[in-house]
Amino acid sequence: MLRLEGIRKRFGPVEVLRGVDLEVKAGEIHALLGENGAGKSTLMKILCGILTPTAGTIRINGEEQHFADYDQATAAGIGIVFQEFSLIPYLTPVENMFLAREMTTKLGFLDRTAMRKRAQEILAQLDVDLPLDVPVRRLSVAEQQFVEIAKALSLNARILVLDEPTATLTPSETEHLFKVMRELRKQGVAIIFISHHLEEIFEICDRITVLRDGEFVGDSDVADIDNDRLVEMMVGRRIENSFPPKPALLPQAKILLECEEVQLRRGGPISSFQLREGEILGFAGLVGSGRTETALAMLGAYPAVRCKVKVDGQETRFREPADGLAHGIGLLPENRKEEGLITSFPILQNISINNYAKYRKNMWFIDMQKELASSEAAMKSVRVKAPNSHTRVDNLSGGNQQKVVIARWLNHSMKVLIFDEPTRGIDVGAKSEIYQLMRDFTAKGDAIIMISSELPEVIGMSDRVCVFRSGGIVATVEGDAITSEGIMTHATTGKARNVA
Amino acid sequence: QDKKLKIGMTFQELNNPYFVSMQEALNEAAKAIGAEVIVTDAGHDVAKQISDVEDMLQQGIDILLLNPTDSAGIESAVTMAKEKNVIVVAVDANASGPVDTFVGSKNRDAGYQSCKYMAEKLGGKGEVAILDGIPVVPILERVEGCKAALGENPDIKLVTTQNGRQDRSVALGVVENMIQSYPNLAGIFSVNDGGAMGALAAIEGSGKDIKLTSVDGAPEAVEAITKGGAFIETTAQFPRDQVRVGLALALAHKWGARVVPAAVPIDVRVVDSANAKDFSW
Amino acid sequence: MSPESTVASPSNPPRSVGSVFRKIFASPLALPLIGLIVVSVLMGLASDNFFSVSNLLNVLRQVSVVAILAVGMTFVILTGGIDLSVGAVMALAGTIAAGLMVKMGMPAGVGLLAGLLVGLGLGFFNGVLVAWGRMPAIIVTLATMGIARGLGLIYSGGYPISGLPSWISWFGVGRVGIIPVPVIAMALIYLIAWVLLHRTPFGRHVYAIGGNEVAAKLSGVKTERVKLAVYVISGLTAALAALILTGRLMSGQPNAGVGFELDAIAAVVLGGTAIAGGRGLIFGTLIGAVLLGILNNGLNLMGINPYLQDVIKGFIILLAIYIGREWR
Amino acid sequence: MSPESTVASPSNPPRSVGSVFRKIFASPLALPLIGLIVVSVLMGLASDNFFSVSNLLNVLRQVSVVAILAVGMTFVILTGGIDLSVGAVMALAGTIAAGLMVKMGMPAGVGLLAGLLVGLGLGFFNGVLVAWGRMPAIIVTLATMGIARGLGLIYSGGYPISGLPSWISWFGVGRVGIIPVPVIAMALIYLIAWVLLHRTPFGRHVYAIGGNEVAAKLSGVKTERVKLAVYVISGLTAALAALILTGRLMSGQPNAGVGFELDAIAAVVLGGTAIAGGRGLIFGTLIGAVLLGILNNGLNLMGINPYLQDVIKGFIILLAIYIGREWR
Ligand SMILES: Nc1ncnc2c1ncn2[C@@H]1O[C@H](COP(=O)(O)OP(=O)(O)OP(=O)(O)O)[C@@H](O)[C@H]1O
Ligand SMILES: Nc1ncnc2c1ncn2[C@@H]1O[C@H](COP(=O)(O)OP(=O)(O)OP(=O)(O)O)[C@@H](O)[C@H]1O
Ligand SMILES: O[C@H]1[C@H](O)[C@H](O)OC[C@H]1O
Ligand SMILES: [Mg+2]
Ligand SMILES: [Mg+2]
Repeated sequence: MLRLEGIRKRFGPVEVLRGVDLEVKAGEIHALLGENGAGKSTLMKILCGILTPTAGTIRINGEEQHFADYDQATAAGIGIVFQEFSLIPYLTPVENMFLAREMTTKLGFLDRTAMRKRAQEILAQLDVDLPLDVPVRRLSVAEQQFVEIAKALSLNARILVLDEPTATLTPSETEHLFKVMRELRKQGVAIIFISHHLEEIFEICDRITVLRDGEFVGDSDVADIDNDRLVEMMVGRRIENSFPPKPALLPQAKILLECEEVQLRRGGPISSFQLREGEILGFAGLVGSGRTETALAMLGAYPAVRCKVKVDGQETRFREPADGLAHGIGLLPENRKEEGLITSFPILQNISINNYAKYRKNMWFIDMQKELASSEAAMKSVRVKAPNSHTRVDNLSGGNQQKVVIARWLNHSMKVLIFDEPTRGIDVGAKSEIYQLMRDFTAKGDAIIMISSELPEVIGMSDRVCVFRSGGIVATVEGDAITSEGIMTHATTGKARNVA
Repeated sequence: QDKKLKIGMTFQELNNPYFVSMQEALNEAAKAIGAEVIVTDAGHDVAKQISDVEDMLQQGIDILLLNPTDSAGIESAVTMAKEKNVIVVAVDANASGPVDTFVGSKNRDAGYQSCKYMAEKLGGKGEVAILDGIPVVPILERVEGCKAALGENPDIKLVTTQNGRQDRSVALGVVENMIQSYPNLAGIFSVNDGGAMGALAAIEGSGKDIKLTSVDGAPEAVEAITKGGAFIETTAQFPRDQVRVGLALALAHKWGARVVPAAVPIDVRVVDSANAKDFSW
Repeated sequence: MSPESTVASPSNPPRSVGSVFRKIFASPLALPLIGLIVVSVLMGLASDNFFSVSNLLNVLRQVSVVAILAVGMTFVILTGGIDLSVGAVMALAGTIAAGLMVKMGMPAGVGLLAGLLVGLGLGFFNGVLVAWGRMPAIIVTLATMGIARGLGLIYSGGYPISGLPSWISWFGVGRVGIIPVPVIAMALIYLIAWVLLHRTPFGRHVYAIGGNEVAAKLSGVKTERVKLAVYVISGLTAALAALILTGRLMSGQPNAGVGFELDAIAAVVLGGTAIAGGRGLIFGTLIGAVLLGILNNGLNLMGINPYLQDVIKGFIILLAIYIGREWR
Repeated sequence: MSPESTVASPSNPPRSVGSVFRKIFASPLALPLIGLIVVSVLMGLASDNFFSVSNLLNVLRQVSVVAILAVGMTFVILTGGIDLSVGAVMALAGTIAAGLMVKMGMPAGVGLLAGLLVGLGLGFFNGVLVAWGRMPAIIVTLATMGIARGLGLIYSGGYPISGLPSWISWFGVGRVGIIPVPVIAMALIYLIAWVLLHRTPFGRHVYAIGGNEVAAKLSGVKTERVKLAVYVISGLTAALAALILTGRLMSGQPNAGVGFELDAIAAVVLGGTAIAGGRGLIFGTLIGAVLLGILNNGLNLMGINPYLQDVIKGFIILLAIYIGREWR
């Protein structure tokens, strides 16, 4: 049905796609795999007419296509859910779904009832229930994700591209998405699915295509391949057991950070937790359960009703993240592009931005040599894939952007790091590197709070886990009690609003 | 009749000693007769001036003293005032429409005398420039008068006319550039003292010998003339007297007089180093 | 409706007075409206004349010119742009219209049409440069402001152009019943703007561009065309404002409306529209414009020293914005 | 160094003339600079006086006031804000300084200090409202503009305040060697600004806030303080500009500098700073300010009708921005 042949793409002097082939059949879920920066998103943008290839052909049902823009691609039956969200924050789900394709009455006015009805139908077909009259920025990430999918489907797309849709979903939401994908497959839709979660590939996909450094590595039926072989194709080497061993926690470990009571919303639950020297404390729970908000509240970046924090036994009040920084507490935010990166800065300055105390010169000035050396070291330690440290971050692939923000914090001497979804969008190879970096960090006696929606990660990395539900901690589990069943039971006993 | 007399006066601007002293004279006069005064400042915006008049009419003024920022544009306000039987006296500049009386300087004379004075001091020859202002009738008349006086001297050449918007800082830059482009400039006539003070700063900054004349008789100008230097003359107007006469005529209307003059031209007077010490508004 | 109110009335009862009230309160119009009411009450207490019908109509008439300019400005700001040229475009449109009638002796209709074309033309010029030229709106429209002022002065030679047919004054001072014509024009223009913004695809696209231009473009919104259209609309409303102003001034004034662009922007922002675009309501702008008008009128009625008026006005604007900042 | 230039000279040869040239060309300053050169050459061809040393110094001296205002404006715009109050703050600072010396008979030093404090104070006021009050900069500074103008008029009663000690004129018309004092002051202020922006953490934070305020905040930048600081700097440069203007006018003028905020913004944008913040160079602003000054001066020297000057200036600004739009 869809055939891409010899696609090449050059950005200035850098060639990021070097002759990639991809063939997808109708009614097939086709995984597109590769490391961060391998060129997956670029390839999909070419397919959708957003980028023009330097060379190569696109054929749909045998016919060669030249899309001048996204409109022409959608007209040819292609729909895409981008890696970066592309909704209008202040418009409602219905308005977003029909943007630029509004239904109108004969007089040219909006037919709002018709659009609403159609939106409800599409959402019902997806078995998703979400408020239709609220601006999408008020919806959870998962809800926004479903709005995007509904929007792509409202076009009657025959080829649907999903660029890392599951990165921001919890397991149950992912399951729900898969149900929808299977339904679409039954209807003959061809789906191109991008994900760094390899287990998902085996669960849902029929075929795979692997890219590495912009080159086509190979394709295969999922049935003919196993996990190790897949990883090898992607990374070019074997990856060891991805989680580093958990060191034994000292029984006498000092409490670095104690959150005595935090209440996010008026009338909401009140929680408390402690963070000990050398540990990784997992925050698990469904999307929207309040993990991010709790972390932000501690740093004074979210207006909680109340929030009492003790650092090293001293009661401390953080009015803003800068106070946290001063006390050695740093945050890796969950949305790297919106909350993490200064997109107008090169990698170098993104890493050094909050760290000038380290490169002072003559009291007030920046020691630029030191800045360069230390930031480049940090950049290398997380293996950012970029020409050099002067590269602008907005041209980096999603995963590499995440690494830049991680490098920012590793470049510091922090006592506590709060990592919100640290491996979201990170490829398998880099993931294990990040896990190792986290363990190296805690080995020095420092501690990490890791907010994660990936259960395996929570289980594999956490020394203890706080499970969140509707805005508060409902249980804290430790040691052998950290099991997926245990966590899920705590996290889901109660109603999840967005997913049936 | 126990109702207090209400006088409204709207000024084209209140950031000029000329109009501020007019306002002071008005306040004194009104106090003497026990009248209430409402004052507004149009800031050279006709639309605002119309609104200001409308608001005064809402307050039930009996007399409107009008110093229009634009003679034609203010007509609808005059009409509206007359519909409400308010007496309208234009001061300093005339307005279109059914104005009862206009009190203002002999502006053509003022321009004529300033430029005649300058021509004499220049010995009847040399390059001169005019620093123009906001295009309202009195200003236009001054320029006209000036050109007439210059025209009587065949060896005087008017090399440029530029607009300093009667504003000291604008005039400063404009005159600096004039001096650059006309290195032989010998004299400048400014349509009023606001612009003249900027021109003076530019002349002094250039260190050149350029003679400056102007119109108004503002305290600063008079002081500069007393000191001697580039500023040699200003043809004085009498703002306080304008408003006193204007108010008197308005009262005459109010009391039922029928032969009040429709226009009262007020004389102007040359102020130079000889008499500057003794002059003030 | 916000999620909060959904929670507050889970069973969705038939609309009671309370729920209507709650809905108004939850609307972004609530805060500008409260500001308007508070200021009006203050003015009413301070001055007996304030609440007379004649004075209220007077205020609305005075407000009409800026309020109409602010309609176009709302469209532009909603897309995340800005139009500093509106005052100058208005002046030029009025000057050309008057000039054609008076200096060239053309029929009044031709003059008025020419005025509209001037507005459309300069709006088009701005729009093309912003949308396809990708130039920053603030500087494009600043340049257009200079160009329009210059052209007006050249055309008129610096003199106001008077001597218009007397019926032109109907646009500025006429009445239908007791309602002044400018007020009726203003009301109509706001209605049309509301329909455009909230009942047509075009309006959606205006909001979408301000919300996230890249996403809008990716969704297939013809962003350049929409941006062109908002500047054209702004030029058009400037020309309509010129018509009313010309009726009020009975002359073409190349120097009219200096600084009106700032008043229009203030009205838009006071009305709750986000300066970054994407959010805001056209009737908020109307409220903002009226609020500014009431301030001018009320301070005049109270007989406050004109110098002090600027200061008080500044503080009241700050207060109004401060109160309204939360839901922005 | 931009990535392109790295790639263009992969072996990193010793700096040749060519590579320096290439580096200049790749810098964002290149385009404003080209614009400046082109316009200067045109002016030089059209007018013999243009390239005289005395005229060039004249241009620089004229430019100095707006150029200094534009320094503070650059800081503000880099954070994504805007400061419409600079002209009014400058006027108020000058008026108060002059008033204290003349009307109150205080020593000149006290007057000058008071002027600086006025600038700092109003900058602080703007900064607090924008940073902690979370109010839109455009409306806050618009209100401050009105307040400052009003206060100036109240304080002066509408009379310009003259009679300053004569040495004050040194700030406006003095010279060191042949270089006018305002030009020296301007040069110093630009140098300091450059150091602040490019050699201190504060400068990085200014750029970071303009680039992505949320990210800057979450990474521990004290965004409120930085924002406060840029408005304070803007108030300070307005006060310094006031000093020079007072020296030039030898009086305090509450109405001086009307519209200068727009000139300052134009200089910043012409100099290549993105109006949305995050990107731009302080020396670009200087080039922008000089470009504007040359336009004014050159068109005057050519004896072009002042009305036509506005039009020509508008088109040249558009052209300059159009040429420079690519790397924005
Ligand atoms: N506009 C651009 N200019 C220059 N380089 C670019 C641009 N867009 C992408 N690249 C580069 O192209 C490469 C491929 O990026 P792409 O986003 O396709 O990766 P990806 O496979 O989707 O990675 P991820 O899994 O991290 O999302 C990266 O090295 C990236 O830096
Ligand atoms: N302004 C808002 N108004 C209403 N609801 C909001 C608002 N902001 C956030 N929410 C909701 O509050 C919840 C916030 O959850 P938070 O981001 O803390 O959850 P989380 O457990 O970290 O999940 P995630 O994986 O999404 O980060 C979400 O359900 C979101 O929809
Ligand atoms: O007569 C006055 C004139 O109309 C003007 O506006 O400035 C002050 C005076 O010269
Ligand atoms: Mg990608
Ligand atoms: Mg979260």
